[in-house]
Amino acid sequence: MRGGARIRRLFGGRACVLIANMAEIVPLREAVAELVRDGDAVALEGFTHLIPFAAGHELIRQGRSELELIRMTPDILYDQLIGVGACRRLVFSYGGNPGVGSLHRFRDAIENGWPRAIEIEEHSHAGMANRYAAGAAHLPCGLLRGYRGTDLVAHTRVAFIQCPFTGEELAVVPALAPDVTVIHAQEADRDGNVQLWGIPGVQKEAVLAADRVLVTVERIVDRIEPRPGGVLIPGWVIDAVALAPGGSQPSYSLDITERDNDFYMRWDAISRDRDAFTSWIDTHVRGKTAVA
Amino acid sequence: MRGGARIRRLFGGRACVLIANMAEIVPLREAVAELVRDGDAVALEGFTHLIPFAAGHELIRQGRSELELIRMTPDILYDQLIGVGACRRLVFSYGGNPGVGSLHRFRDAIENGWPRAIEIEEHSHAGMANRYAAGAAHLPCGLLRGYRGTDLVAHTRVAFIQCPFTGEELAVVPALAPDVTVIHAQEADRDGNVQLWGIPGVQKEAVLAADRVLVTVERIVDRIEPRPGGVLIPGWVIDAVALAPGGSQPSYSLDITERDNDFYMRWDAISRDRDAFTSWIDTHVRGKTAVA
Amino acid sequence: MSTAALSAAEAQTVTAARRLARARSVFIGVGRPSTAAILARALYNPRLVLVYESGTIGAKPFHIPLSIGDGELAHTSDLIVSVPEMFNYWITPGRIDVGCLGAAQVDRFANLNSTVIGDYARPKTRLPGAGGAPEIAAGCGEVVVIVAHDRRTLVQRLDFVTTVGHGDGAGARERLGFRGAGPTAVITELGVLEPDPQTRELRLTSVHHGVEVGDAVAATGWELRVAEHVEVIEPPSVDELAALRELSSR
Amino acid sequence: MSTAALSAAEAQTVTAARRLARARSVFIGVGRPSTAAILARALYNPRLVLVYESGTIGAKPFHIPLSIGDGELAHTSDLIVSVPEMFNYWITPGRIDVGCLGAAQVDRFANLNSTVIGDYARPKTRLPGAGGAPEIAAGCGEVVVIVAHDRRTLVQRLDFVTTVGHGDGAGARERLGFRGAGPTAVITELGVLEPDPQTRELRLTSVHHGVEVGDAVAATGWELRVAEHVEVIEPPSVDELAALRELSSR
Repeated sequence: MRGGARIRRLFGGRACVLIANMAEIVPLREAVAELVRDGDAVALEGFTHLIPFAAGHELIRQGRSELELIRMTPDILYDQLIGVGACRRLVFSYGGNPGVGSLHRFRDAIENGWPRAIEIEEHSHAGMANRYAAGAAHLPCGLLRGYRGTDLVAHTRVAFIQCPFTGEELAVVPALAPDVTVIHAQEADRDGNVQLWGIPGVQKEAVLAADRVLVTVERIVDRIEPRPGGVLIPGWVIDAVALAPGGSQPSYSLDITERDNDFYMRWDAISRDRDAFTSWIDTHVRGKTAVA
Repeated sequence: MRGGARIRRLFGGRACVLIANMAEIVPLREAVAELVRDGDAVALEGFTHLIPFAAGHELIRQGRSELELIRMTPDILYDQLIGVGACRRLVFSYGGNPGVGSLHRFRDAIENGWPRAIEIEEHSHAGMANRYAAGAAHLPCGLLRGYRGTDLVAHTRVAFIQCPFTGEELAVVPALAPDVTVIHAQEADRDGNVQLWGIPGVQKEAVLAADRVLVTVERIVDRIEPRPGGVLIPGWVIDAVALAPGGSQPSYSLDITERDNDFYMRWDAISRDRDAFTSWIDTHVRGKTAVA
Repeated sequence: MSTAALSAAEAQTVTAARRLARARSVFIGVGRPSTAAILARALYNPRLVLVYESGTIGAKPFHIPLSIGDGELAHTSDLIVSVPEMFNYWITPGRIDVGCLGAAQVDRFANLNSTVIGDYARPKTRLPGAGGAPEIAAGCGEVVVIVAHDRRTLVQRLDFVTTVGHGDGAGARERLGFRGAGPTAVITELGVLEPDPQTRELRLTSVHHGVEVGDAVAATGWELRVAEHVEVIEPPSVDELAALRELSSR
Repeated sequence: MSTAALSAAEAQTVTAARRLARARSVFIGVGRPSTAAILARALYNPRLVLVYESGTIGAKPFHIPLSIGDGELAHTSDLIVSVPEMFNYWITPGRIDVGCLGAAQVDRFANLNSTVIGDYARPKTRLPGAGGAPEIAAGCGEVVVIVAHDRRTLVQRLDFVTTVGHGDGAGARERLGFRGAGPTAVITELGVLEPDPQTRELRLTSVHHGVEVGDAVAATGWELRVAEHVEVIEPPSVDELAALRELSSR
């Protein structure tokens, strides 16, 4: 049960709303405060495109801690969350700065335990994608051809079963069920129905797998006009929508903002040094307030 | 390996084409003649919308026999194929005339063995959908929560496994891998790339699960403009595209033709009587030629 | 508005529609369930999300559709999904509040048969089969069954268990790992049967205006239990009936 | 066109591009594989379908993308699919002819490590991890590995088997149930290593113009076998080099 019923409980609102087939539109600060708790398993998804940086920065500003961070590609956003020590455990499949190289805060945490040691659970992309898909189906596990022969088997959560019809050995991965999923999209209407387009990644699955859902958007529109390649997510599976123009930068929102490739390259130097990193966070994250 | 390579072999064509990333556009008669053989397992899919009637009628005209017919909802099209005796075995999940009642030829075959007895294998919609999805993934089987407690278990192909992580018992269904899948779509470009929109059913999965693929289309366009809700299927996973305007009637092709609800109602009387049925087929199918 | 007398079917449809007054979403096939859901949306519950098996979520049909995949459903829906997505991401996980189902046979635990009358291998009547029913009944928040009230339909023993309602009674759904509450009402043209909270066996809990309890009991193929207080269902109001007839005439 | 001397990296990229002259589709990450594929499409194979992990199928980038999800890939692709669909419906079933992969370490059977240098629990260098590599290597028609040629990269023993190439040699892939042919070439800036048809162990089969066989052997961390006839790779033509440099300058 998501959407209306929950959000009324969380945010108050009208006294007697039995039917509330919509997500609440709330300021980002309030949405993060209500929906994300210390210790939660949180997935901020977006595959290169539409990464929810504004929401992630709000997590840092509000000092969320002990998070289990779930994401296929940790990217700069999780490098930042790891670097400030918000992460207790990381579940992922590719921890690099795309096209640039290492994620230095991710490496520093794993190699040197700075600012704290983190637990890791890593998968292949195919494994993570099927874990989200199983979560979206509320199945306990997902089936795929994968992992066999690799050292991942000894270091992660994967089991093998035999196909009852052919005898072939197949991999089974446990479903992902985040406490909260956060995604960024191009637009929502006033009922909290959401549309995103361009590279859709695993966002729909991450939303449907989660217990609570926050969507930040570039804009609120009166009426959603479905687009080619548009992924539509009805407001009744979302708890809160928050306006956050530019909220996926330095990632991008197709047709609205551009990927800031220069920043991805500059991040290498900023993140390489602990002090430079901390100073950047103080200035550019802690020193700012949430949009909208 | 589908698309180019195969189609060159099947239809001849230029002498030395090593790279042929496209489907061949051929007349429907020729496409059916080359791609569908007696005894094949054939899926003609389309969930209420975009049912490939023109191709099915061409199967009747060419006298294909001993077919294993696979389809979630047999609908009038399979009632016709069963009625002419082309079907040896039927795999399905709902054999009714939507909104009208029985499929009389389907019933007559099962209840009375007319014009021949047919083998049946039936599933739930969820089971069939997951069988196609497993086929599209080239997995041997698919996993779902279903079938438990029903008499289907004793009468169809389903097994149960325990989730290695939670112990929950889950249903496993064998993948579908038709020899040939036939679908109807609104349009293709000259390279055989296809777009359909509206209710997408299970067509994409049925195409990707099959060994050979034929797509009939309402029109050939110079360039496909992606549409909201458009499902794009690249020509290189298709063997042949055939022009068949109106080819989904009495079903429909959204935005181009309308569902002929009157015919669905009239079919009840036509199909109730063996002679009336045969006479209808002789006049309206055997007595006509393939479009285009 | 037509001034024809209220028919039993109309009373049945309005009763089903009222049942959807507070639902967020309803999964419907064609026929009376579809009519009831469209009526509920028009009269009591404008935000009711209509979900059809064909993949249309949030359809807003003006006409009663003949098939679950009519073009109007596609044109008016909030989103359209593939059949695998419909079952895997929407129905089975329990995202739909109410599933409306019909059947050829219903037993005292609201299990349903839509597969076959007679022996499976040599059927007297071959019915359409399962369709989406087993997973809809397992997954939806609750199930409302809409069927004819006669001894051919409400039977002592199903010829085939297509869809599990309450299995063999209390605890059966839990043992099978089902999520939803299962059938909460069987709505007929004579009244409403609801499962006993303890045993899960169906009891007659209300009758339509003008129907005798004894008529309903006599038209049931098993010894139908009757609730201590059988309510008489408020007959359709002038507005309800007008809306239903106007809708049916479109 | 720049008149700078041919670099080893340029020879490597052009060699990889030529390898794609007859492929129908190629799965690529960013960096040299992406440059090679874009070059192949421009020079030899206009119908080559470029598939990026982000979900873009049939992308036609004008610029070399920095990330696998750049907007230009989305805008120019034939279709864009979700990540689950990409792996389940396109990669694992073997619909892509060639998968191009990089790695931090490669062993003599073309197994790959992109996870960790040193001990897994206390790594010397933590690398990004598996990403799509294991399933790409298992599923694609064949795999082309593009890596640096030095003893740190071409190692006697991997610190971690992220991706299976030819496992422990002949028959390993078949025992694991893999579909594709596995790595058919390891392309370095010194030359090309290809698996021995019998043993599946990598052998040096060709060197770039101006590279001595002994240099390649010396730069390999295991006792590299050398084919009976080592070919010298045709150096990039004026047109190839001009196209590569023009592409890189965009």
